[in-house]
Amino acid sequence: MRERSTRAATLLVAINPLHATLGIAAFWLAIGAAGLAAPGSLRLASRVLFPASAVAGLLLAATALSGIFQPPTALVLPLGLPDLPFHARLDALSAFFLFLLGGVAAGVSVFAAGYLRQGEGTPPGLQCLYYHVFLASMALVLIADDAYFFMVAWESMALASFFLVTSDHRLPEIRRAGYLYLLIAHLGAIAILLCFGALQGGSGDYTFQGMRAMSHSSGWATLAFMLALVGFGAKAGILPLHVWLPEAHPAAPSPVSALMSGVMLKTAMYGLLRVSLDLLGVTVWWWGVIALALGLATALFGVVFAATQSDMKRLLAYSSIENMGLIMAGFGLTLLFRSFGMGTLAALALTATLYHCLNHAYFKSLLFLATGSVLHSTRQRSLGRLGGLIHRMPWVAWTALVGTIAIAGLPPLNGFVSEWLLLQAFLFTPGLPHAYLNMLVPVAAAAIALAAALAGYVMVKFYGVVFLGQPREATLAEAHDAGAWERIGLAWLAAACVVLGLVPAAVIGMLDPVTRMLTGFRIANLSHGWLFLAPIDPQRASYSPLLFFVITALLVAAAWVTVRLFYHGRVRRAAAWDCGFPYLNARMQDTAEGFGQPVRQVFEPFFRVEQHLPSPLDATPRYREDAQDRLWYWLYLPVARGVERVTGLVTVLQRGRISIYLLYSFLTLLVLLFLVR
Amino acid sequence: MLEHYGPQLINLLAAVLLLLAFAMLSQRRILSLINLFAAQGFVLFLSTALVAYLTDQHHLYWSALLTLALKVVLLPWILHRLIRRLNVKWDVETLINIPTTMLVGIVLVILAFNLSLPISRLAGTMTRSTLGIALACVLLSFLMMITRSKAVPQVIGFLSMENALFFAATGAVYGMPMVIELGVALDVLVASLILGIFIFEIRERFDTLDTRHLEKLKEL
Amino acid sequence: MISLSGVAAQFTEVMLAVLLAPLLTGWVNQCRAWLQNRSGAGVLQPYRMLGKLFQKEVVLAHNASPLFRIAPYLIFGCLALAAAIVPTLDIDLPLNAAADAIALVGLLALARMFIALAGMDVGTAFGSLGARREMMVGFLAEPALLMVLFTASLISNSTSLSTIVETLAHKAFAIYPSMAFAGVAFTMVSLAENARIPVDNPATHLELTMIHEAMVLEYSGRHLAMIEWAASLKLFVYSCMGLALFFPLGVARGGDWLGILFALPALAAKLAVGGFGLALIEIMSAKMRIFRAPEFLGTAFLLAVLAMLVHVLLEA
Amino acid sequence: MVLEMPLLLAAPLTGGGVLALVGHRRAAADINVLFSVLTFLAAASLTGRIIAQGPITVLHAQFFVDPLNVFLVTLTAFVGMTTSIFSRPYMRIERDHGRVSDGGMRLYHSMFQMFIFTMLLVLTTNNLGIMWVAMEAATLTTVLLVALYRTPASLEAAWKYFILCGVGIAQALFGTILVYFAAEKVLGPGMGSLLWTHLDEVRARLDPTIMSIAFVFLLVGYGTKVGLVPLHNWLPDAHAEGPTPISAVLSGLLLNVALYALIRCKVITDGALTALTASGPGAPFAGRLMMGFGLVSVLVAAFFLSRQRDVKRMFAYSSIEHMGLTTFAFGMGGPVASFAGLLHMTVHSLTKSAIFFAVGHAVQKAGTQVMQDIRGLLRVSPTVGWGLMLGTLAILGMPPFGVFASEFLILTTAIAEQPWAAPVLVLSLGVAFAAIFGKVQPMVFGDATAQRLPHRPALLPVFAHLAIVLVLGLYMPPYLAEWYRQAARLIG
Repeated sequence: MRERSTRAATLLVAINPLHATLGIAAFWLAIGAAGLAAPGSLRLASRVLFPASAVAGLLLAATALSGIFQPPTALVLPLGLPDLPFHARLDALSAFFLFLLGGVAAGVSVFAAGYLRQGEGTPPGLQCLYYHVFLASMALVLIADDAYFFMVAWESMALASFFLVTSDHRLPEIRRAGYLYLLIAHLGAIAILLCFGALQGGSGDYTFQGMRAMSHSSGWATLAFMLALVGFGAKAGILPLHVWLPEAHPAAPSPVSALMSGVMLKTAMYGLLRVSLDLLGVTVWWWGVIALALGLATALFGVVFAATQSDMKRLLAYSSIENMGLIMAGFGLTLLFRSFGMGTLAALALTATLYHCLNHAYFKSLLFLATGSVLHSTRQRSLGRLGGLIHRMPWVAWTALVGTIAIAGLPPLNGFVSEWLLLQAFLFTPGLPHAYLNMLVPVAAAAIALAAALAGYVMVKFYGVVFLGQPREATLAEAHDAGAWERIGLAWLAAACVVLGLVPAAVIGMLDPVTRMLTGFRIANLSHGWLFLAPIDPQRASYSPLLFFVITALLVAAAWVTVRLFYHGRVRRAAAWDCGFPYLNARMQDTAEGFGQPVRQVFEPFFRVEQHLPSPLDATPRYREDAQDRLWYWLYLPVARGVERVTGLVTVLQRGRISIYLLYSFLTLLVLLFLVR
Repeated sequence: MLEHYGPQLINLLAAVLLLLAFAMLSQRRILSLINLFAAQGFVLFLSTALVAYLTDQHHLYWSALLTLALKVVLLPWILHRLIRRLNVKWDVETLINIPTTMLVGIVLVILAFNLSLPISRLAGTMTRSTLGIALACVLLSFLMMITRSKAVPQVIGFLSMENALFFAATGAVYGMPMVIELGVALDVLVASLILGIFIFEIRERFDTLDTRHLEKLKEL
Repeated sequence: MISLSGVAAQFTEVMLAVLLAPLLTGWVNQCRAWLQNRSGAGVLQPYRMLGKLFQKEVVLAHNASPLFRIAPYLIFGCLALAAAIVPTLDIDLPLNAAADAIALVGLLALARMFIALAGMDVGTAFGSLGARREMMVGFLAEPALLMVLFTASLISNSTSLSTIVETLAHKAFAIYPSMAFAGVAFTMVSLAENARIPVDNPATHLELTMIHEAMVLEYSGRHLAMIEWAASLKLFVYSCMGLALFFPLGVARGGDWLGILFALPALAAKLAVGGFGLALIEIMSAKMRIFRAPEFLGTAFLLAVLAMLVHVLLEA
Repeated sequence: MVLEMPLLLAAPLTGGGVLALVGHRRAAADINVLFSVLTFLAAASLTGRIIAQGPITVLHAQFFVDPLNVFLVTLTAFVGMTTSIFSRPYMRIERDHGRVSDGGMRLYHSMFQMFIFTMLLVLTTNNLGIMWVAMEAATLTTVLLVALYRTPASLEAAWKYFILCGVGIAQALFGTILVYFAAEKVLGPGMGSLLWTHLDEVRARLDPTIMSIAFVFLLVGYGTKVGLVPLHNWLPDAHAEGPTPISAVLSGLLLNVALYALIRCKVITDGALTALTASGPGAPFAGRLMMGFGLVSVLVAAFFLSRQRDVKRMFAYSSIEHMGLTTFAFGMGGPVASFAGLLHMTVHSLTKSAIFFAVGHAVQKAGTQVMQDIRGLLRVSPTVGWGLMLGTLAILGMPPFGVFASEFLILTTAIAEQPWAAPVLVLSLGVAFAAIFGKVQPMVFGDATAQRLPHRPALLPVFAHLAIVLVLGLYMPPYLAEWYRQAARLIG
């Protein structure tokens, strides 16, 4: 892989990857402007602009790939504040995330070319503008090298995605979702801003270079880290700032959900890594514990809620929360190892984290796009009204199957690799020089295993209810498969999932420069050939998905061939047997709620359940039960009420009586005069 | 001889001014309120003229005359016409009862004196002690504006505050430069004219001059 | 690292597993029969059943998708590979480098996922019910199994099964209290995973109780045969895993055919005893309500985590 | 002798006179625009001169132009011009609706010019006394405009505005007298001792006690006009009840100018006090007071926001919030914070006036100022809708608009230098965002209620302002940056 990638590098070394990235970002902005030029024209947007941006995405991925293996390059743009022009810099970390962005964006843009419709709230040209500003700002976030540039790009990203989320703004709930999203994003942004303020420590030097050079006292460092955790955590959907995510992702058009879930959440991880592993010199061990605990809590919370959803996009959104939790846990582990100076293990944990970022980007956007196709051809989002689509839309169904296996963390696809690496990292923790942590960690590993297993449950529910069984609505009969553009997008992402799963050694070769940059170490994998994944040494653990896959395939084939060889292949079609029950119909299948019921029972305390049981005399009995998020009632509503109360107190100041107003200024005067004396 | 008694005379006038301020604070009838205001203006005129004579600063004569014209003649006349046109004969009822107001006033005077001590220690002028009194007058008329609920008394309070400021200027620094005196005077004049207009408008719209009816704009 | 003898051993092991798995199932059923004072159908009954099913034609529901038809072969393939990974006769197995303990668990999970999806494919009430219950068992049993394997791998500092078994079998003859916890947990898990009483009853078609059977109701002919075969393979794999982890005596050191020749009877004996034990457990316990299953498996999970903690506290 | 200077002041003055004669003829609006343009041209050329040859004093040092006030002069002239352009159709519509009488129109146009004149006078004069006179005059000119509609509400608002600001300004006069009193000891009697330039030279020798007491009075006086809590009560009423162009200039210009006066006084006071207590970097007395008032204003205004029903009232409170933020920045002092404060003054006045323009049209379309009844502006008129949306996002500190740049600098400096203030700022900004955006979003998006209008709205000013603010957020021309730096150096 090293050879191949260096060959790629030599091929692309002619252009400086940083310039290329800036160019592509500019190109995306230009596409957006072009879309704005002809807001109403669907043909222009879908036939010209979006395919073009997909190509740009591919180029970005290629340049970023070459950039990973090149030394960092920096340049200063003639924009920004007078004493603080925009600094841009591209090092291995940025390059890796740019690679992620480019690859996913290519697939999503192609899909969007086929997905765009007339008359869905916002005109296509405007959507094109938002979409490409969104892409460009994400690229800029990744190459920003000073606080101001970073914040500008960061907030533009939030803004663009907000407009995309509310692109069908006639529906009040969508407006509400967008409002919640932007509010939390803004609060997070303020936290990040303050974090940078703490990092520059009054030196007035806002460049990342200056922050790196500074030595922070552990107090300031902790403050900065906590602010970063809050700020980026809000964007990553980490507990308890996750509430916007299950609202905003379903509200957005599916390609946007795919980008938000696949890439935007990762930019939050990028920021966290950048601040805590690059800008901050010091690491305090309990930061790691906090991040780990938050991550695990988020992962379990997310997956448990995903299991009880009945809207397919909400389900995926909650599953994104789960995956971000896993990533955050890996990040926490990295911090732990790093703070105890166990470089190689830190590198291992970091590798797992980054690998999972990459995987999640691909399979989650794949699944969101699949739901998009389903949504367009059936106009249904509720799992209770879908089913049996594998017959009507095979393309979507089979690509979605790939995504499903991948996200369930099953071999031989990519989801498994990162979870494998993560568990490996956990198995090393007993080496930590800290008794309590040693005991804590098995529990953490157990939590991760549980989350992974539950993810399998969730995905079986998702796939089984949407694509298998009998159609639950008559209208599903005329559901049509995805169009050509959409198929290309789906296929691209599915292929990526397979490749990432089958050649992990190559991917780790790509991650190597990043881990070396951030932790100073690399995991000793490449010495064992490209076929085997053996992060520490083969005695300790090794895994070869390719071999694994080939042999499974061989065994399956062998079984099939032998059966076919020795026995006849007679098949008869008949009505379903169903224990001889004659009046089988679609409503007898499990509903989504029914499928989630065991989880709801086992994890009772997670939920705030509202049940509505019909009376026995009810002619048309309706049974309703919805499980809500307790945090909403424990955190958000109290805060809102608090603000209300304070407002009530404040408004006493403005009661309309002029004498009182005069009294205020009189008293102010007297008080100040007292102060002076 | 006048030179000799000059400072005492000025202090005497200052005391009278303070007395008038208290009188206005405690005054219930609006007509006499206006008269008191005129009296205040007159005392102001006297003191200014005296200071002018003692320190032979010529521009102070001008401002003394200005005071006489504006604050003793013009403004009281306007106010008289105003209340005749609006035929408001009523007593001025206060938001806080008079004795309390007086007590607060005394506290304010003490505060003002304490506050002006360090300043007047620096003041090289013979009229050093007047600054404290001026400040006291400012605060007292402020208090008056707070305690009165009707529009006209508030206006009078506003104008008497202007007087006190003027007195401070003459007392402490032998008056501000002429240009500024003129500017201030002009502002005061225009202000009182506009206030007159407003009082008519308010009377017309709300058919009362009680500012307690001007409480529609507020936060709920 | 890939030696010819290794490949040979690997091949023999897979073949043996595939061929002998139904025998084990038959043996367990026979033991049950004896313990219930029945003269059972004989240990070869599973082979007869499979033979019969293979000759029968396949009856497919109208809306069965291709997935439904592929699933049996996939499941069979997965379990055959699982059987190949677990070191039963010999330690030096090439595939051990390809897949370690975690991969093994993943493999089993993959099989479970496909069987559950197949169960939901036709869209009958029974199918989806069975799938749901199977996944419910899965999401608790899987982490428990993983924890059991982790305990072992913490002891041997490796997740590669052969290294684990080698450590346990040959290197250090130590008493591992953690393994005791792990053993109990593993027994409970394997009962649940193999659709055994008290979690499931392989011999029922009663809606209230069945899990595995409910999923495969729609299968017939060779598909059903593959599924059943895979099921007995699963039992075989779990038994071998248990034996390898907890009674690793007699497993060959690798390479030498004598060792394997000696290991074969040892394995047979251990399987026979193990099967008898399973039958004993089954007849001595009653089928529990399906809603009790989470508690049962939760206990197993906690025991497994406890095993790890015990290891960290006492042995590390 | 500099020619721009007299032209700058003469243009609006004569404009006021002429318009008083022209009265309510249709031409009045155009003449208004004409004179505003003249003023702006004068200001622009004056700026050019300052950039070329640095600070200048005119007319026996009675007038003084340095980087600090020249950019405010330009800003004032510019916003005055755009406002006059905006008010051309706006006031016509108001008149067609019969809300304004002919006399009203006459009053409006001439008083508008007079107001601009007083603003420019406050900015350019070098004499603290004249500054006071002009500030009072500014109140007098605007108070009649606030009461333009002659409705009970507008009268009430105007009355409060007048009384509160009048009393406040009176305090400022006392403060000015004290300053004179202190200066006279050093510079001797006469006009000379009220000239800011002279005071600035000798500020270290002024008596600290008197200066601190004087500053208290000046703070209460000019602070009332800046709208610092708890002296702010007149502000929301006046903004909500006056005609929208007036709300725009009040928010965009008057508050700035009052703050400018306060800054001038602060410079001298701190000069005198630092001479007294050479207490290193920690902001001295005046600075601390300003920080305190700034924070209180930000916090209280933010909480006020979340209960508003009237759109203009809401944005008035937002002005209080931003003025508080600026005051806080100047209170902190130091090159970065002062720079940020100046930048914030600029972008706030541009953005806020743009918002008021958009709001004005929105209100005319919907026929009400109550926010629940204004819905789906995007459907009625996309330009107005987008103007309001973008303006709101800008004022809420969303990049890449310039407001974000200043808030960025203020916040980052605050947490580094005054960490205790950071939580307050975060809380306030969060609450303010939730309140304003939550109310504006449904006004712009969603389904429509309002209807179309006869006159085409003049949206050029809105987008011109927003464009400038946008540019300032992404790229600041070097000479502008140089201005700001010099001004920040003056403020210290």
